[in-house]
Amino acid sequence: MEISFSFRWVDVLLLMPVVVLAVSSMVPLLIKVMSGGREPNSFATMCYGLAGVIAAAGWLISMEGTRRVAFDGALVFDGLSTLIGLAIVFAAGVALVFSRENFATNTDQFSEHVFLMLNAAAGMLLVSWANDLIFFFIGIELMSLCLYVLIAISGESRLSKEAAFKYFLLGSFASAILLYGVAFVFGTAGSTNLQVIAEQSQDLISSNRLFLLGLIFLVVGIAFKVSIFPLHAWTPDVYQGAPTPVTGFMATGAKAATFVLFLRLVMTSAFAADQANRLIEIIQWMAALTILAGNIAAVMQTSVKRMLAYSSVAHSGYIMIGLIVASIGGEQLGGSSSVIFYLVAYTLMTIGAFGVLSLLEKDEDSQIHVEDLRGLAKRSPWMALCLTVLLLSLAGIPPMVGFFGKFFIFSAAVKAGLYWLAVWGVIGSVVSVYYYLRPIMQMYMRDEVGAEVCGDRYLSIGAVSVAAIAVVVVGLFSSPLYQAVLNALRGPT
Amino acid sequence: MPSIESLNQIGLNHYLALSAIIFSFGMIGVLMRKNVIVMLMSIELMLNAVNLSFIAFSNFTANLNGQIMVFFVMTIAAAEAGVGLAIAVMIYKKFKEINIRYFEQLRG
Amino acid sequence: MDQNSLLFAILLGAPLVGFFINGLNFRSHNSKLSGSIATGAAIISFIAAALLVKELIHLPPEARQIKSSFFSWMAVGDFSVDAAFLVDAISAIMILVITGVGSLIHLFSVGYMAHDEKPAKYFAYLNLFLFNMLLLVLGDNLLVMFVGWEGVGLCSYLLIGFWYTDPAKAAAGMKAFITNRIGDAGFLIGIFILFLTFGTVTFTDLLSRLPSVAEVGWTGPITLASLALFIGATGKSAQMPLYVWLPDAMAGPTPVSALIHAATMVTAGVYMIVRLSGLFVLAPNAMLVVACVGAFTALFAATIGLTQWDIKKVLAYSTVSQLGYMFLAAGVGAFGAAMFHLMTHAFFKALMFLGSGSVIHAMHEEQDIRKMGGLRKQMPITHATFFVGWLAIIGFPMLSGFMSKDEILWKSYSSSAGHPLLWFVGVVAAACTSFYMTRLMALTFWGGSRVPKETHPHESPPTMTIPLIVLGILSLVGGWIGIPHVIGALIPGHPENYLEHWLAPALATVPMEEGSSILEFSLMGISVSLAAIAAWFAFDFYVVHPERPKAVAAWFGRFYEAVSNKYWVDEIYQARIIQPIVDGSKALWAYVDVGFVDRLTYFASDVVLGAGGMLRSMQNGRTQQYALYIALGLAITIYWVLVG
Amino acid sequence: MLLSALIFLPVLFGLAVLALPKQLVRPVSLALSLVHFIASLLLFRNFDPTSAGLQLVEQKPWMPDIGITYFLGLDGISFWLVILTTFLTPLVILGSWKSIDHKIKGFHSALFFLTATMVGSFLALDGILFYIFFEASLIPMYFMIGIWGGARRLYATVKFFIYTMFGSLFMLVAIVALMFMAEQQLGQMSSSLLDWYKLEIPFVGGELLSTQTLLMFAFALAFAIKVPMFPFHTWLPDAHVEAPTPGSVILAAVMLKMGTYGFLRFVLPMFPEAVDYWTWLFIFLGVVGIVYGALVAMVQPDIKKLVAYSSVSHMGYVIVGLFAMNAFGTTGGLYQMLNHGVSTGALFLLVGMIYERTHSREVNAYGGLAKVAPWYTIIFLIVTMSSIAVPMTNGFVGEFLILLGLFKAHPIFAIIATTGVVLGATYMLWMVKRVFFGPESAMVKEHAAHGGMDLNWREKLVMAPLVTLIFWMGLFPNHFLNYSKSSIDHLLENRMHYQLQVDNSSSPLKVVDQRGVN
Repeated sequence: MEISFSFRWVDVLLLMPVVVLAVSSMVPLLIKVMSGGREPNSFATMCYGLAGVIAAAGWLISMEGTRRVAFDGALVFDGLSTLIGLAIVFAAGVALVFSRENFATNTDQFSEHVFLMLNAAAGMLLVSWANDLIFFFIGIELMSLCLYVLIAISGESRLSKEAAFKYFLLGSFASAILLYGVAFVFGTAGSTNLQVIAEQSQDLISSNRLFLLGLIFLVVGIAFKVSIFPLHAWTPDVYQGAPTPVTGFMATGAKAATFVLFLRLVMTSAFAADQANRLIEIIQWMAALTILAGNIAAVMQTSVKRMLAYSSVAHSGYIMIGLIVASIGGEQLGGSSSVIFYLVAYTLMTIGAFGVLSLLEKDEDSQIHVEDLRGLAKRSPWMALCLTVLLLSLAGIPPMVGFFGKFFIFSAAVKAGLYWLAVWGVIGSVVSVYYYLRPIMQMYMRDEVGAEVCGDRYLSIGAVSVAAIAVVVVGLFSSPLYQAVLNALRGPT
Repeated sequence: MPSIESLNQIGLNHYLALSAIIFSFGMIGVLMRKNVIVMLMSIELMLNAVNLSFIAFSNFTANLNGQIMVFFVMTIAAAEAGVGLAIAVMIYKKFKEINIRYFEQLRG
Repeated sequence: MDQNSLLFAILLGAPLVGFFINGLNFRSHNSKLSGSIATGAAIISFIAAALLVKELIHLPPEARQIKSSFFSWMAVGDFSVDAAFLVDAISAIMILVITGVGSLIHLFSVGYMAHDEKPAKYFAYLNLFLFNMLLLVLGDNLLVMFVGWEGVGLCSYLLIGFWYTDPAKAAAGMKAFITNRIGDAGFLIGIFILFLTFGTVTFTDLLSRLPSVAEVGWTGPITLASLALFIGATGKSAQMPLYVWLPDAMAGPTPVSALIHAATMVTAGVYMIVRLSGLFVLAPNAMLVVACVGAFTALFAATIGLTQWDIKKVLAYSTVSQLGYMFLAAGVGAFGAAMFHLMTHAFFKALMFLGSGSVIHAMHEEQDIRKMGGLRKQMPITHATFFVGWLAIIGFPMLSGFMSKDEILWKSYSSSAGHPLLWFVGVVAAACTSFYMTRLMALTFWGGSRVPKETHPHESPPTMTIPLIVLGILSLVGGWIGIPHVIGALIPGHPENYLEHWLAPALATVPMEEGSSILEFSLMGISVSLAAIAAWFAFDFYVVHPERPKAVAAWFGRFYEAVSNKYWVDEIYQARIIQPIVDGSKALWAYVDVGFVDRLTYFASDVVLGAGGMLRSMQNGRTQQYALYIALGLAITIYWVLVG
Repeated sequence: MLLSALIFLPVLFGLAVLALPKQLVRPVSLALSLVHFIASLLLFRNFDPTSAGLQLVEQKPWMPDIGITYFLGLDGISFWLVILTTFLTPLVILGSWKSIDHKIKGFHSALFFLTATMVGSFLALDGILFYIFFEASLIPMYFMIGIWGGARRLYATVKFFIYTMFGSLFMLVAIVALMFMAEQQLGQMSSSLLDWYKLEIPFVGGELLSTQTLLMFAFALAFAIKVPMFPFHTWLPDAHVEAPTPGSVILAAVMLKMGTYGFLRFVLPMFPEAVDYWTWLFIFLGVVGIVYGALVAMVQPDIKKLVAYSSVSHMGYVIVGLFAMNAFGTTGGLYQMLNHGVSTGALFLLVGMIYERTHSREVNAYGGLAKVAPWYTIIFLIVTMSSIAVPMTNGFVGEFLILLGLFKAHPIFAIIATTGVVLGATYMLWMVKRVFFGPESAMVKEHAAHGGMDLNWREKLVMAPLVTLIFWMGLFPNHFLNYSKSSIDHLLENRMHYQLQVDNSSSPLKVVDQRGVN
């Protein structure tokens, strides 16, 4: 028995974004320690964080075109890694900006907040690059642990604690399940490397029930992270309890990263064998129920954050449709590209929507209800317009990018012959329109006094504007993005 | 030595079964116990059950990677326990309560 | 533009211009000015009509047609309609009557409407009516005819509801329009059938494409088309069962009743059937229907007329009844007789309406004949002219009404499409006519005065009496252009039946029995003597023994009640048709729209909300419950994949 | 470029309006909308009515990977609808001069965006592009009803939005399916209509689940809701009653046409066999709509609701006309779309004008209006005549052709539909009688006491073009029909194998061949 271990410095270069994030996350913390535990200027802190994020982003962009695996096949650097990596650091950067201008996050622990956020982003990057189940697990845990604490240190006194606690317990529970699946897969396939697993999966899946069991555990563990019914129950509670910038970050970065891993898993054709049919069947049901549950429960919500949380559950369902298509037919059916496109679109709209909410919170305890939005169009027309655009995009109304996301998902489903899922998604969309319209209605069609945007939150306003404008522009000219997605998927994955 | 003889008869499946049983105990603990600390411990139990199967697989398939993983998992479990306990302590300090049923504000 | 087109343009254009001048100035109170404009327009139109007819007379009888096409109106696929006009023997009579009588009535209106608030509007409508009526009769195809057809309906609507502040009058206008619309729908269907069968809607092409009577193999569409068109005619010409609007239409100013609801518009249905005589003769069944409806209406309306107390209502039912005669004539194939009666009726009925207008004007808008009486002293000219009209309508020999009515009765007996029963019904109706008209005369003009003290009736001004006199003369002698052969043979110089000669080339014919003169004379004698007896009875009842009517009424009992309540037709329509439709619509709205379709929508949203509530209750905030969902999800997946 | 300009000019205008000072918004918007209208009149110069092909075509790659192009073109079917849209915008702006009294910038901006999306959906020849415009048009209308609407505006606007969205999402699935069908049959994904027309879509008669039938119903549902056909009409009365006058006008006059236009552009030519098989259903629903709409309109206590239900009835005519599938019916249907746009638009404007004065739409609260508002009455009567299809007005030409066509195709249905002629007169005239005639009601008296009940010059200016059109279209329908004739004939003759050619003889613009681009 021999352990071959090849280490190359060039691999470290590829890992630089993560390193940069990790290193820059230390800076504010070190400053805080050196200044005797006194919280330094939050703007400077944010800038250190942003510098790391931008550096990471720059590095990611420079990695464009790389197509190779590194660290002995543990991490994969391809177009997908770059694209989703950029989406993740974008979300992190925007969330950082929001955090600085939110009362629940800009507390006397803001340095720690930045530290955790950047590390969470690093974890997400690892997850989305993982080509090995162990690395995946490490990434997931890095991300999750940071998020638990991020929620827990919120300035909000009660709900955030409960949320952190719930998230931690359930997250660890799911991690254990996931890990158990890794163990089974490792035990049966003899490796945790996705390529190696893929090579054997055809045989294993039909011969070895333990392998299939491992896959199920794995799928359930991942499904928990991306909140698929019935493993979604934590989502609304945690999203609502977490400080809004963190929620935005979680809803976008964590979901994008985990879905990419999920995609890599199904693209290894592990699910292509006949014996996996039943697994795909039940995943289809889960997707359908996720869309249903997310949309229907969102209809009943009064808290905007909770509503968006449920809507994020529903969106997971839509992405699952694309994922199922990817698992059935590979890239010919456009399943994986639809997933990636949707993830990018979803990141843009969701982070923007949570950003507007974050802007409206007037203290650490404030919860924005739909009624609080009354007459917002009059008080801050631009923010109202941004939120409108973002919500309409989430609802999938053309010409916003959300429409094209749904369009690609439905195309994939139709192409794969999954008409019922497409129609199901359509019906879900109709329901979703109802609750997405409610805030718009309150903002424009009511004149009473409600929540307000404090004047000095210019950076957040800018970030939201960027998201909103991007939602429209990318919607109108979605071809470049789609091209990028297709490019990202080409290559030796 | 008879004991080793008998140990040799213990195959992969035995380990796996044991691991499954421990894992189930952990799950049941998470599902049933009200005390947060006990729930934390149950989760550790689950992770350790997984470690057990890793080791077993590693041993029976002569694949050292499994044992490396165990190290990873142990580290992570430690971190997890640390974070978990920290949260638990914070909560206890704040609410003087560690019964999980106390935390049901977020719902609906 | 050649001369004929120019004449057409003037004929149609003059009233239209008058309409625009008065219409744009509708707030004007100057009745003299607007009246002169309108009357002038009508007279110009009349002159143009006369010139056109002159042109027509110069043509050989077989080619008596002048056509003029102005522009292509609609051209879709093989359906092409021009705004084109046609004058032939039939429409020549019509345009003369319309513009001639129309001019007189315009003139009369100048006096009648002198004190109205909005005379300009009135005259504008009147001109517009003239224009539409001319469109109707001049139309070279069914569609242009239909334009006029609906146009006159519209004008009728506007004029009946002219004094719209009275809800009853506004309602009468609406009733007229809607009832007419029912007929119009039939007309439309008739057009569709004809076009789809023969590929044209132009009268000349249509009639030339009709198969000869011999090839009766395919009368299906022809019969259907004829019946559909006849439905249109019943609406416009107030026949059973759509006659109900006409008595109500008396709500309009009296000259309007004279022009529209007696002389011209209501005869449009007759005109249309005569115009399409070639079509109708191919459909004997439809002809029978036409004849029966006509005869029945004649009698039915006449009996109602027996008991009416409103001077205009009597005349209205009389009009319905007389229109029935025309349809009877058309139905038995005596199209010429129908046209003849149409013309004479236009004279004497317009005369009587204008006369009644004169009376009403004098009585300060009083229309109840029980409050009149003895007016012949105060209103000698009106009385004299009314008297002529009376003689004409009851069929006093050699007056216009006699000529045309007896021709109809004779044809209904002798025509191969006729039947003695039809004749009999006609004669009974004639007797009734004689009775109620005499009654009207007696109560209005003769006997003692029952005029309330504060009213001081007086003779009307010349603008009103001149038209009366002219129409009186026409009622006297107008019938002489169509003297029946049997009578013509007795008169020195043997005048021919000019009208019949004039119309013959344009009409289809139904074989007539060459009945003997003796038979014709004896039938004539029967009808004349019956009418005379009826007139004498009426005179006796209402002048000599005014107490008798009550006793007679009591003797008739229920029948009298039914008649005096107009057989409750309006009430039955209201209760059995209109109310159910309104109630049904309300029910549709309440139960289908709101109750079903909308509730289905609500149901869908309720399902969503209910499910949402259920999901909320699942989301109860308990961490361990959530963990249980995870475990269950895992378990179900394992079961489904590995076991199930 | 002209067609693109027609779409994007109003977008620019809509943005420009937002930057204006408040007092300039109305006049500038009016001027801009007139510019837009005049720009659309340039179509007359460049459009060749004798050609059945697509003209002034613009095609640019948009999403080449999946064959979506930016593809605009004009033919006889869309020609008048575009003009109608641009024609109504200035009128609506002028008509709402007083009635919209708050957030006027937003209002005019929304109006311009709405115009852009509507013009876009009539011009789009790419399925996805069409869908985008079709859906995007909901947004400004949603705001229009929701912000400037009546008391129950929120309910109405959500109902409107969700109802319409519900149908169109199924269309989206069908669009996607067609794109893949294009890939299978033509070797490349495409959402170009011209490619879709070439598809052989499998059809099995009598089988509900055959591809063509399903696709047809997916499209038909979207359009049926938009039209709206019975029984999908219940959103319409609510939307109309709550919408502000300009919203109602645009909704009735143009937005409903997007549905019927969709039938003509998509459903009839793309799914010929399925349409043939199911014609009876559409005709049946259309006829039911005619009669039902008229009956329910009759008993409405609210004038606006009455007009809304009359729209259901009138749009029923359009549907039966289109599905009669002969020259008369289809031409009539197209013509009736324009008629309805003019006359119902005018009716809504008129209702709005009186509502501004009395703040009541209750039929029973009115009475004797003719006495205090004679000009108003005259114009209302003229529009009523147009609405009930009295000859010499536009309505007659449309209804006559439709009924003739329907009679040719389905005589029994035609006879039932003809009762609509009677019922139409009934509900309109009954309303007219109660509102305008009779003695003045207390409410009318009260408002008349302040004077100003009759139309002012501005309102007369709004109505003048509409009244002119009513007679123009009634007397000289050929002026209008000539532009659509060749396209409709082409559609009907080749319906089973419909193709459209790009005809650029009359325009100097270059066409980018889609194959060449990719």
